[in-house]
Amino acid sequence: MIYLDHNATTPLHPQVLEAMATCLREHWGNPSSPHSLGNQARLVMQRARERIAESLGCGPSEVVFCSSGTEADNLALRGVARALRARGDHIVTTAIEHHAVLHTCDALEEEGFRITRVPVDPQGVVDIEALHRSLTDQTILISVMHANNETGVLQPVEEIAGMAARRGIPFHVDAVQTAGRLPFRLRDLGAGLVSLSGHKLYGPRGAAALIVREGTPLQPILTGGSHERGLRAGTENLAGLVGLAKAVELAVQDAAQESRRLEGLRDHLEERLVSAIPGIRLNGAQARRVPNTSNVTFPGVDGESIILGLDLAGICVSTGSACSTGEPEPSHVLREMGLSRRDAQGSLRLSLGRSTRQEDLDLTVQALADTVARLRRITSV
Amino acid sequence: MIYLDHNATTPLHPQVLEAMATCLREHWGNPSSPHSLGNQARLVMQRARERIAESLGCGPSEVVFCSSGTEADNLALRGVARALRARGDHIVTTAIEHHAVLHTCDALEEEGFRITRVPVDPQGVVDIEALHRSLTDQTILISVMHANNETGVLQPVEEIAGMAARRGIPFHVDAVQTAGRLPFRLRDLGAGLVSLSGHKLYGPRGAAALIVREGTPLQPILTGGSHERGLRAGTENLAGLVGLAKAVELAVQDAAQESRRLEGLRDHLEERLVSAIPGIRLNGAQARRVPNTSNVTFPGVDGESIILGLDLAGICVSTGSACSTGEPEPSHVLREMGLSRRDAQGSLRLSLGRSTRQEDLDLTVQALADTVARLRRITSV
Amino acid sequence: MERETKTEGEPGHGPALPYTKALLEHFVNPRNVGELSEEETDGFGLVGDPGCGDQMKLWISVSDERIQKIAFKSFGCPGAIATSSALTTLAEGRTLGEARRITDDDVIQLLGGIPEHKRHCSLLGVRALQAALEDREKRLQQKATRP
Amino acid sequence: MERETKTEGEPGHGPALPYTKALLEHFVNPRNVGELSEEETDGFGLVGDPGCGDQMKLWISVSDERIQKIAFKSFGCPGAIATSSALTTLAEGRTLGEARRITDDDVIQLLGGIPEHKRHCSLLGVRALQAALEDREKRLQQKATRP
Ligand SMILES: Cc1ncc(COP(=O)(O)O)c(C=O)c1O
Ligand SMILES: Cc1ncc(COP(=O)(O)O)c(C=O)c1O
Repeated sequence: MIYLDHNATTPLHPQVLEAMATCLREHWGNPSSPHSLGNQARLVMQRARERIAESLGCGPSEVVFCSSGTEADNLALRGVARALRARGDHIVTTAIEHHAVLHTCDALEEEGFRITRVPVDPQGVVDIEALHRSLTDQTILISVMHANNETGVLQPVEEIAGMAARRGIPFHVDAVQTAGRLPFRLRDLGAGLVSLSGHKLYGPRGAAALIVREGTPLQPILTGGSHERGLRAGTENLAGLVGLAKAVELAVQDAAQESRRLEGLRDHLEERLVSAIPGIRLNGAQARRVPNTSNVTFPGVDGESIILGLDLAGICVSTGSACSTGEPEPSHVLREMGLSRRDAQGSLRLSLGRSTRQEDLDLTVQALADTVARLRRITSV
Repeated sequence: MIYLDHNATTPLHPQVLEAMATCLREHWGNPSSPHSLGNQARLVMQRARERIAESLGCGPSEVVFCSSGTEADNLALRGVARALRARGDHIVTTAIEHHAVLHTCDALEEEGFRITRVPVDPQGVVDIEALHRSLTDQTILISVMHANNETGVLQPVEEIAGMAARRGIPFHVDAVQTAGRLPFRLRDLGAGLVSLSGHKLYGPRGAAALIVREGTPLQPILTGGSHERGLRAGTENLAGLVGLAKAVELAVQDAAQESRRLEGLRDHLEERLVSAIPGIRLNGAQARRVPNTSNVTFPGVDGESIILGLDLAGICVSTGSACSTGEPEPSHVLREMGLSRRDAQGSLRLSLGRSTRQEDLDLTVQALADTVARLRRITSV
Repeated sequence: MERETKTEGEPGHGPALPYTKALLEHFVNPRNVGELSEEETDGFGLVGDPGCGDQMKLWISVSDERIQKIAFKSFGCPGAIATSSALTTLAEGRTLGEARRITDDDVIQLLGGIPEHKRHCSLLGVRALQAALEDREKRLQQKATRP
Repeated sequence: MERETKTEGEPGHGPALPYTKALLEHFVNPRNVGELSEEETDGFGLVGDPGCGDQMKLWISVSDERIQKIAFKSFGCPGAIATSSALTTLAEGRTLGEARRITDDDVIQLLGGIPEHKRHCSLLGVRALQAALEDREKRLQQKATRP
């Protein structure tokens, strides 16, 4: 199997699995229990927290463990909204965020918050001038993703962080697609809140984190015991957290080298695609991007049919857009970049990862060329 | 090591670990991905859902996967509160719920809901008359735990379910301490919402479920993708869910037999304790209880010191009450049953489980007698 | 229920596609793809919203009250391609009366089932066929009223 | 920081207690537990809230301006027992001036550290000692003013 859907999820790194299995077997105490088994679990948890903090460049007490990137995003948005409700009611985000952010903004809108969804340019980069203009003294939060999950396009978060800091507005960065992939330090992002998710970086699902820099106002969204300094109740998924820590550590170690390797492969893939299949378009390719992601439009054919064609050849790719109950919806990200509904439906995301070799990509280009040619003979448009 | 803290957490059943490891290695696709790896993951998830539904006696689509019992409780309370806000603002619960329920009620109170916390009698059983009297036409939710985690005392949920049904009020049962332990079918509880948590029944942490019977109004608290029929967003922790399903299945299979065995052991333990240590009191022992739990007051000595004394003898027990940042707080449950602060602080929970043998209990009684005698020589009261 | 239909053990793809063997076969080798020439065409149907990408064109050639030739094109998902192809095999060689009675259930049955969320695709082909049959009626009437 | 202090590899208990060896030793074998008889007692201190279970009683016997005998009782958590015991060993045999200068840091140092959330326990012992010393002063004054 050739797997080119690493932005959707990644396989566990063998060392992560090993660390988790050890934890499940030996350190199964409840970190809140007042006996040695519990203490041991608490120490293991503390070490996991420290490892993540060291790898990312923040303090251990700034790591708030969650169950998914989605929960981290919800905690950031709902948590700041509730904490600062008295100060203002305005939240600024972009039109191309992940649904974990966008749908949470919708929910907050229903609760009475005002949301600005800043548009992007045709390359999928947020309009930073428009974002700047949208800020008011009622703005209590800015939330912008680091890299878009469908196009890989990087957003100017450092610049926005400066803007936010000058006005004292908390800034949330959804770094689910970049943590452990790009060699950055949290400090350089300049954000008060940063989301990351284990299963995007060869770690476990069910383990994620929201980094909450000291001084950032936040209310919990899950209440109960006083876990995670009162910011996230619930008995901790210790094996998951140990796996997350190991995965983050491994990913950050390799990030610089692996991102160079993937960039080379991605560029090779795109060159080959453009020359093998006439009429295709690369989305966001003029912008700064994460090195592993290609988003390609094949005009006149349906993305889902391409996916099935490749699947039958043993190649896993996806559109990258939300597929609710099976039926893929045309990507809101591509639509915001100006693509027609039909072109959005005729687009694919190819996301490379650790297992990707050049031969895989050459085989993929061949399979894509065949499938697209076949579908073009069928198409009615 | 003798482990008598099964109400805090349980070790993984070896078959659960095996099922999880297989899933982590082979079925690591994202259930939302539109290719075979994703489809496979979706099928595995569907099978897990069906297994849980079969074991508990509900429909597969009524199982909403969550990350912890705490999250399940939060979803039930906040979810119904939000769904029915227009209909009323009154929520009824008991004074002895887990903090996952009580602190969530506190949070809802701050949002403007009115909360009634029904008291319990000296045996720790909710005052059902008082509960009945508290219901108004503004009541939108009743939440009562099935068994208390500190005393094991069972609450008359079936009766309350009848009351709730007659008035058309959604009823939530926190069954975290009874699911897979008592041989009951969900249908018999009569609740619209039931919480359970993997790590209390030899399953994984990070995996839990809220059972949402058809027709129960509920808003999600985590928004994003349309996972779990739109009731709980976030990429699913598949290995956790597979482990949860396996654990529920195994637990339910054994529940009748194991609960008889544990009841015998618990009665043996209590007899021995009473005869070995003068002056102790068994809390809630006159009430119907889950068979694995004993709550004992040792007047005049501090529970934490007993715990350490036992710990040094290789025996793990706990007070069972929340221990926030290390410092155990006197149990709100025992206080509500009428115990003085000092007696509450001098109380221990012994919770038995699959690994418990009679010899362990005899050793524990001996160690307890020694420790308590030693502490009584030190005590100032 | 039909979503669980899978093609376990098929060579060349994963074990858990949500499609039946028969559906995959029609997807990979769709029958009657193409257009009919203007002379051949007795009826033409166009359904779906081209803007939505959910579109199908269908041509029929009729003689002796039977569909002698049928062809389709589709900008469509796997479900649309396979159900359209299946529909054409059901319609080919049939009398017009028989063709009118073809339902989406016939198509689904031929394919051995179809995922729940793809059921609407099977309607698309049936609707295109009915549109083509109506178009033929109209053409005949126009011919009849022309001097 | 001190919470990480552990007693790895100690026989008879798990590897991860949040207490130092020295603290555990004082918990298991507390020194100077008990009461002094009325005749022996020159000063008595009672601190803490008995209702809260956070209580300590401390007796001293003084001669030649030195603490000759000291005894305590405590309804207390492990921290309270160990720090009280440690305190009595620090105070025993000391001049009154030396005893007055004993701080909770001295106690913590003797125990090799104490978990953050148990720091207040160490204060309890020191406060009980100061109370006993004050009590002695009062008794002396009362004796002096009595004819
Ligand atoms: C940018 C982005 N944010 C948030 C999420 C949600 O994370 P999770 O899948 O862990 O819920 C994802 C992945 O699906 C993502 O790509
Ligand atoms: C009765 C009860 N409800 C809820 C919970 C919370 O569940 P979890 O530990 O999975 O967050 C617990 C356990 O801690 C419990 O005993």
